[in-house]
Amino acid sequence: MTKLLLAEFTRPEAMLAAARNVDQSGCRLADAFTPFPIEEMAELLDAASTSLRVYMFIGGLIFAVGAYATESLSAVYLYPFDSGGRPLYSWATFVMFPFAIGIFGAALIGFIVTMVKTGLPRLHHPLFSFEPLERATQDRFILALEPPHATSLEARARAWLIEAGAIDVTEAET
Amino acid sequence: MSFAPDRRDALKLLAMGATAALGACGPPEEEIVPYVEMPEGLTPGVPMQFTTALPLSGYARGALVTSYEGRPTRIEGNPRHPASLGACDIFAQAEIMTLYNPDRAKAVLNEGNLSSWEDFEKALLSQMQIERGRRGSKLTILTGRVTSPTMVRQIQALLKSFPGAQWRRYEPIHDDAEISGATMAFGRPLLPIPRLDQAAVVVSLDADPLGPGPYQLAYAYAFAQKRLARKGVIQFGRLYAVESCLSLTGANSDERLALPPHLIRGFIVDIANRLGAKLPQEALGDDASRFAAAVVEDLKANPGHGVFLVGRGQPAETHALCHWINRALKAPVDYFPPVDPVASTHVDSLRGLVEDIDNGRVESLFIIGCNPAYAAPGELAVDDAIAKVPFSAYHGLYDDETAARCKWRLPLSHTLESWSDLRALDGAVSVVQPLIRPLYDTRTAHQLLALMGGMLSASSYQLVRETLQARAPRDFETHWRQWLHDGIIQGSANAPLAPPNVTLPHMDPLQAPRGPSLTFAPDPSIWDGSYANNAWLQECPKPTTKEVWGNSIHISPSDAAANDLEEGDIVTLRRGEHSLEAPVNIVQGQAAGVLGATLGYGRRRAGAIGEGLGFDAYKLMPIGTPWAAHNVALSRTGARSTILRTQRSFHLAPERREIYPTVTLQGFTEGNIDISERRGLPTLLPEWEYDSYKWAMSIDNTLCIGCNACLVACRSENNVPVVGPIEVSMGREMHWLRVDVYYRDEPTPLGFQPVPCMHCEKAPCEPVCPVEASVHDSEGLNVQVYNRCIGTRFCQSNCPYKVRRFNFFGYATDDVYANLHAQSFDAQFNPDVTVRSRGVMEKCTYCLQRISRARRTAEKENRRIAEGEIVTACQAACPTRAIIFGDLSNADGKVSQLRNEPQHYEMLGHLGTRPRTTYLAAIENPNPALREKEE
Amino acid sequence: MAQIFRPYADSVARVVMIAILVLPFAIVGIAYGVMWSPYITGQHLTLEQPVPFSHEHHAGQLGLDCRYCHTSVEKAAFASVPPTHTCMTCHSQLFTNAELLAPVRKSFAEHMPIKWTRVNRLPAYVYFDHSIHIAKGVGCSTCHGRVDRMPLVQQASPLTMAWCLACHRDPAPHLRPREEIFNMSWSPPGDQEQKGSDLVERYHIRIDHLSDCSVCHR
Amino acid sequence: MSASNEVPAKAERWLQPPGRSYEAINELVSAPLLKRKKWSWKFWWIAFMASLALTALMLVCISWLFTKGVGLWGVNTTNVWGFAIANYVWWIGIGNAGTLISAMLLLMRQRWRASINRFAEAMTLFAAGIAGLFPILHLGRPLYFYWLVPYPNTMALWPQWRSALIWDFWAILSYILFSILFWYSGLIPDLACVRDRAKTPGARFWFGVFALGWRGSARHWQIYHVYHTTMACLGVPLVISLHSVVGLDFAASLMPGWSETIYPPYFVVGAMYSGFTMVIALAAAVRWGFSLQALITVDHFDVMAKILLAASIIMSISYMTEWFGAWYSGEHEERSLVAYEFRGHYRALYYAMLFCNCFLPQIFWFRAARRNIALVVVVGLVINIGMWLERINIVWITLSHGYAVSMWRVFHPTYWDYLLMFSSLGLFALLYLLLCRLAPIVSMHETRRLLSQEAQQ
Repeated sequence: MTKLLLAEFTRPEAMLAAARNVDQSGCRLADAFTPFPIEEMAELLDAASTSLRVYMFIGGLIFAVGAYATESLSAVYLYPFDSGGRPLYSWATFVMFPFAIGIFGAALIGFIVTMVKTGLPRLHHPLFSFEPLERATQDRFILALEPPHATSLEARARAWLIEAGAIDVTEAET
Repeated sequence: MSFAPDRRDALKLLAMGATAALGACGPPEEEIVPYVEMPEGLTPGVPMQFTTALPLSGYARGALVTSYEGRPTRIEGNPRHPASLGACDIFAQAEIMTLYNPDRAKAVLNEGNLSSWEDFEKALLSQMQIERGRRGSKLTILTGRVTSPTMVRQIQALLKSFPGAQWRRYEPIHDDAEISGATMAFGRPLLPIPRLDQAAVVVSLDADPLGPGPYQLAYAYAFAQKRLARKGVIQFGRLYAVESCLSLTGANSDERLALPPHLIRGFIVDIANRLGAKLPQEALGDDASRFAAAVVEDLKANPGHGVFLVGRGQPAETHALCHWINRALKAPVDYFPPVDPVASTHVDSLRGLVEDIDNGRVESLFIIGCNPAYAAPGELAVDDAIAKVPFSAYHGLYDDETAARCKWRLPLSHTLESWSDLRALDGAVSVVQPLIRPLYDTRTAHQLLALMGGMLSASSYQLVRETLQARAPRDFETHWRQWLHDGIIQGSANAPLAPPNVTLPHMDPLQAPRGPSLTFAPDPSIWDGSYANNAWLQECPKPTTKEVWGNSIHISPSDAAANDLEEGDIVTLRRGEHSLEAPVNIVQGQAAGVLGATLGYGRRRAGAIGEGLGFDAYKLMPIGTPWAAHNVALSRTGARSTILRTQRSFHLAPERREIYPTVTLQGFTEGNIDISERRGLPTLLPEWEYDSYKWAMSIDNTLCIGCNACLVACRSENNVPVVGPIEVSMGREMHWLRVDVYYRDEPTPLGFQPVPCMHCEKAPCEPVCPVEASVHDSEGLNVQVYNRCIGTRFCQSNCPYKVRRFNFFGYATDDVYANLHAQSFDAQFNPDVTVRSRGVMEKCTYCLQRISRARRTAEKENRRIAEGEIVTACQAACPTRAIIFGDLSNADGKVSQLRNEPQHYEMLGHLGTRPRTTYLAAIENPNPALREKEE
Repeated sequence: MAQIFRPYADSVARVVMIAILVLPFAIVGIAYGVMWSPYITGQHLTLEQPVPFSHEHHAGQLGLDCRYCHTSVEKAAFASVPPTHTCMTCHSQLFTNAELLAPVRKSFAEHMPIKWTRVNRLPAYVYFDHSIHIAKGVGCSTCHGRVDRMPLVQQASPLTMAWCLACHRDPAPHLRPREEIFNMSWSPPGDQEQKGSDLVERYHIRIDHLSDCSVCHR
Repeated sequence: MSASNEVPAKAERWLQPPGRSYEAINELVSAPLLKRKKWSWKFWWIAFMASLALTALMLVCISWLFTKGVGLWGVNTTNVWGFAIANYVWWIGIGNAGTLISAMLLLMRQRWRASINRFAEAMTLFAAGIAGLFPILHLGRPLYFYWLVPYPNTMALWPQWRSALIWDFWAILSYILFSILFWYSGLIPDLACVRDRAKTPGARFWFGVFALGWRGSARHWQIYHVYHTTMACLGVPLVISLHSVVGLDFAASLMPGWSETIYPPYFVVGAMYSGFTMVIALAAAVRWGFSLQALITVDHFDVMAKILLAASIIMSISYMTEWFGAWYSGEHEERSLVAYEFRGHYRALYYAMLFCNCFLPQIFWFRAARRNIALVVVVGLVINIGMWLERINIVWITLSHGYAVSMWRVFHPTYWDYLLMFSSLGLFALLYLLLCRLAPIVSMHETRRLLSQEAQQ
């Protein structure tokens, strides 16, 4: 069980400003919940770099190579046919299928990796129990902060957040 | 996947010795039905071949019939027979379709009610009793042309016991004028047969030796002997045609002149005068006399090698004059005594019958194997006359127009079910042997005639043997076997007579008709109408117009323009009180002022296939001049219909002539051959090694006369289904092999070109197939795997030759035109070829089943397939041997040699398809004298 | 805000997503298995016959040669099932009153054929020829199995195209000398590999031609 | 809506939601899904019943087709391809535009795409699905279409990889699957939004299931954003290759008029052209039907009309290149084919095509024309008809006037051809109407982002 403070903002700029200076509140930035992606927020969370594209590239490559191998293997070794006097192995006509299937492969692997990395599907999540999060998918920008342990410090942090523009600060547990 | 009915269904049927229906959609388990007792000499699944003879207008053409387990599937020509010489015309091949036709007369009918042979026998015996009492004075037998020695013997025996009886014979496509003309010239009826292989100059005046007819195959073969141009060997004649309507002979001529019938007479008179006849000159145009002058010039340059032919449409005196000219030219013509035993003319014979009936002189009428109620000049009103006869019996294959007018309708056995004998035009006798037991309760004409003579259970077999006994009094059995084996009785042909003396006929001046003339000709596809119910023939495109499933009035472009007619406009033709309505077809090469019609359509009772198609031209046929009605009134009705064709574009733009290049004989001899061919183009694709056989085909456009024998052969051999008129109107057909005809702006077509699959080495159809249904095999065949085909049709869309055919519907099995939903048709299928289902592509396979059979035989014997061992169906049927199939890897083989001929070309070779089917360009031999003046 | 889902929903969702991925492959795999199963191929199934003819008895115990009944097997595509007459050559003398043979006698007397159930069944578009296989050294038992041990004959091989092709591409392991064709108990010798390729040579078998579509389909 | 939610408006351009608030966008888009009672569904029902009837008709057409065979259509021995292939190319063209808009415009940083990309992607999906149906319906033996897939089988057979149809099959299949992923992944945050706005348990459950538990975490957004932009990058070559492959169906042959290197690019542009016209029509319909004037503005139509204008010029150049190529090749068959286009049996269709695709769109040189939504829609539809004519001309003209003179034949469509073509529009409309009621039709998270970006300008 981790205790979190959820600070609600109405404007992304305000939230970002608060997040940039979160050290002043004594809290540690845990996460943010926003209705659209805010790139700077990811940087602040140290989540900016991701290896997703590498996975997608490799996945696409595997699909494409697999397709190309299937073509070559079946056309040259498994059942070679004289098809209109064309060569058995003809890369020029073999590239279209791997290309298309490779792109699909990349998309599929990308989706799977996205799911794995985000932990989705996560239909039941502790945070869903907390009212403010409902609007994070609509129009609120919410900072999730790990508050300091001391109760007094926590109160100060709350105050700081309100001052930074949060319209409300609530507690949540994950 | 169902390719039903498959060959095993067929096996089952026949093993049971019956074509009675078996459950087609049976349980998933298959049955094996063996024989109870195996017939001697039979191996299941191995076809046997038997000889027989098939009649066309009474004359025999020898045939070799292929039979699987007692089930005839395929008819080819008998090489020993003088009227077939190994080839086979469309009518003979299509007899298979007639044999299994479900519309055939199957049972005895009395006044339209089901009866039996026993009832008929009773009625007949009492009727014959009456006739016997009056010595047969009111008994008449009407037949078509009878050449069967047995039948002649039987009829003559009947006439002996009924001295007052009459034998009438009427053949719709008759030779009255020829016979009368010969009688006029020689004082007796003689049958002239020109030796076309010895004629350097052939002049055909409205004659059509290359067209359909009982001696077409022999004429075409002889003609081909004078159409040979190879490196080092040139045997080439020149064919002139002067005719009103474009015939096959005209289409194959080197020089052609379109003239109305009366000017053709003028033309021959002009020729005769130029040869010294001193007849009163008749009117003739400038073009025609220039043509005549050129012809005479040519004839004089080739003494003893020029021959004149006159067609049945010309009057007797023209024929007589032709005989005079031929004698004057010392033409290579043989004169034979006529085979037809009846002396009177056909029209007179039939007219006599009608008069007899009208005068009450006929009370018992037997009509055997002919259909005069339909196929006779409308003026005679034969059908009404027949209906007046108190006791009439009709013995025929179908319940047709004549049957409907007779009291008794007796089902006739098909030739393939009968023992009989027949004679060819030259008199050669063949034994007709049955290939299958009668499918229905039918009897042969011999049995009926025997019945009339009082023999209740005569056997045709015995009757025929009795007749032929005289030909080999000693050791008959050995001879009999030999005759059956050979399909002909050697030495039975008549010997040609010594050239008789000839009289110059008296030529009355002829009055030119005022209105248009309507000429009649047998239909190139259904002959006189007797093949109207044959779907193969209905869908066989007429050679020069590619019409199917109907006929039309042919009209020249100038007449069409004058009457403001377009193709498909329906016109009314009126002659006296008779009239008919028909669509017009504008035909190049038709003489101005002449309308052309073919006979055989407008059948009123023919069966499900033949009825309701086209118009009945017999209605307007005059009695006096049966082949041309003069002063016909033509008027537009305003209605239109579509003329169904399998080819719609006939003109090759000059730059497209590479499809059908032509070379003049002069150019050929001088080595000046410009067929602007681009072949052997470089390719990025690697060469493919063919290390065994390399199958290939060569087609000589010069030799192809457009007779369609190959097309019907292919259909018969390869189970190619009929699609019917509705599908043709949609632009669909299934012929694996088509015969293209192209025209130029002259009255002569460029020529004919059979187009099967090209079996391209770099086949465009193959790489586009996503499932390998279209692939090459290691012998270079472009094969189509039906069971793998999913029907994308990409192959056909990418085929530059458009030779692939798609089963848009289940033509072979579900479609009504292919089989009339009758089980009996299933027996016609070649069990060695898959019957294709709906949704698959098919095409020419070079008769793969024959290649495979030969390959298996050769491999079992550890040898290579020999040159000439494989003959494709189209090749076998071709009367001129225009199609040659063989192995390219054999450098001495015929195909390889033909590929080295200078006029050899690849169709559309510039596409880099490397076709295995290649062509020899058509060589023409125009008369330079006529060409110079034109230029 | 309340939770919409219980915790286990996460597991369900993951399983469903994995299933969406795996299912297509599983279906193909299962279908492939089914296609090779006797249910589709008919292999090893015993079919009911009008007369329970025992090959085990006739071919095995009595030692009748295959060709005594299957007369055209060396000459034609069809091995041919014997006419009733062949049965009656012996059974007019032996077991003349046996109940089992009643259909045979009935067939002979009434001249109506016995309707056997087909055991080895190929589609109509496959043109198999017994005689060429025999000529090239393929023995009966290679495809039909030990018929001499079958009381009621069964289809011994799957008769799928892949099965045919396996031998057409590499016939050597399956060939035997022509003298051994009808020997039911023949089994490949130790040096079959060598002997087989010798036979390929001796019988002029053109392997490169054998997988052409046109060999079996036309 | 609290006033504090307002975003300061500066450079207004693409979006004008009331009060420029995120909530306004949410309300505009989600109301039809959640507040059904408040919404008038009369026109929706009329359209739904009409498209349902057409879909039923399509089922009848297909059932009868499977019962009787492709002979029902006007295809003949020479013109073995007909409506089915033209319909297929036309639908796949429409099916390409959605991805082009989403992906290409995203990469080109065309922000205005935010309000139209969602329904354009849905359009892609449905159109590609319907397009994929036609080649299968067109098969002689449609049951065996799966033989194009390399799967283990007892025949030991594989597909023939040189065939453009194989490339096509896989390109379409990959494209459809790719589009599903692309469209669905874009939908997830919006589904979460609708889930969170939903009041009824049913709506919360179903939107909840498909939202996969999305909660708008910035960490997720980061991964999601990378995935989505990468998908866009992949989408562009995929869509270009897809329509190039469709072009190769023709170009990889040797028939005159087909065997041309210009075909792949020319097909891609043609696809964009016809696809955009469909997007315009749908945009107008959605805008009107769901009162989304605030999100889909006249400016959108203006800019799309400009794209049409550009495309029409490229198409015209492509046509001219074809004519020039035919002349320059020196091949008489090619030249004869161009002559046949202008003088042959189908000349009326060819002239109509030139009018629709080349001449009429020139009206968009005028700003007033571009900003008249009705006019843009009508011209767009005419162009779409013109593009269908182009496809049928491509199929018919070459097949009717190929190398084999004796086999020249004209295509006569049957009423089954027409019925199937028109009823396929019904299926498309049906799917679309259903989508409108089941999923947000405009991408809320992207419009919110756009709104925020506009606010910062």
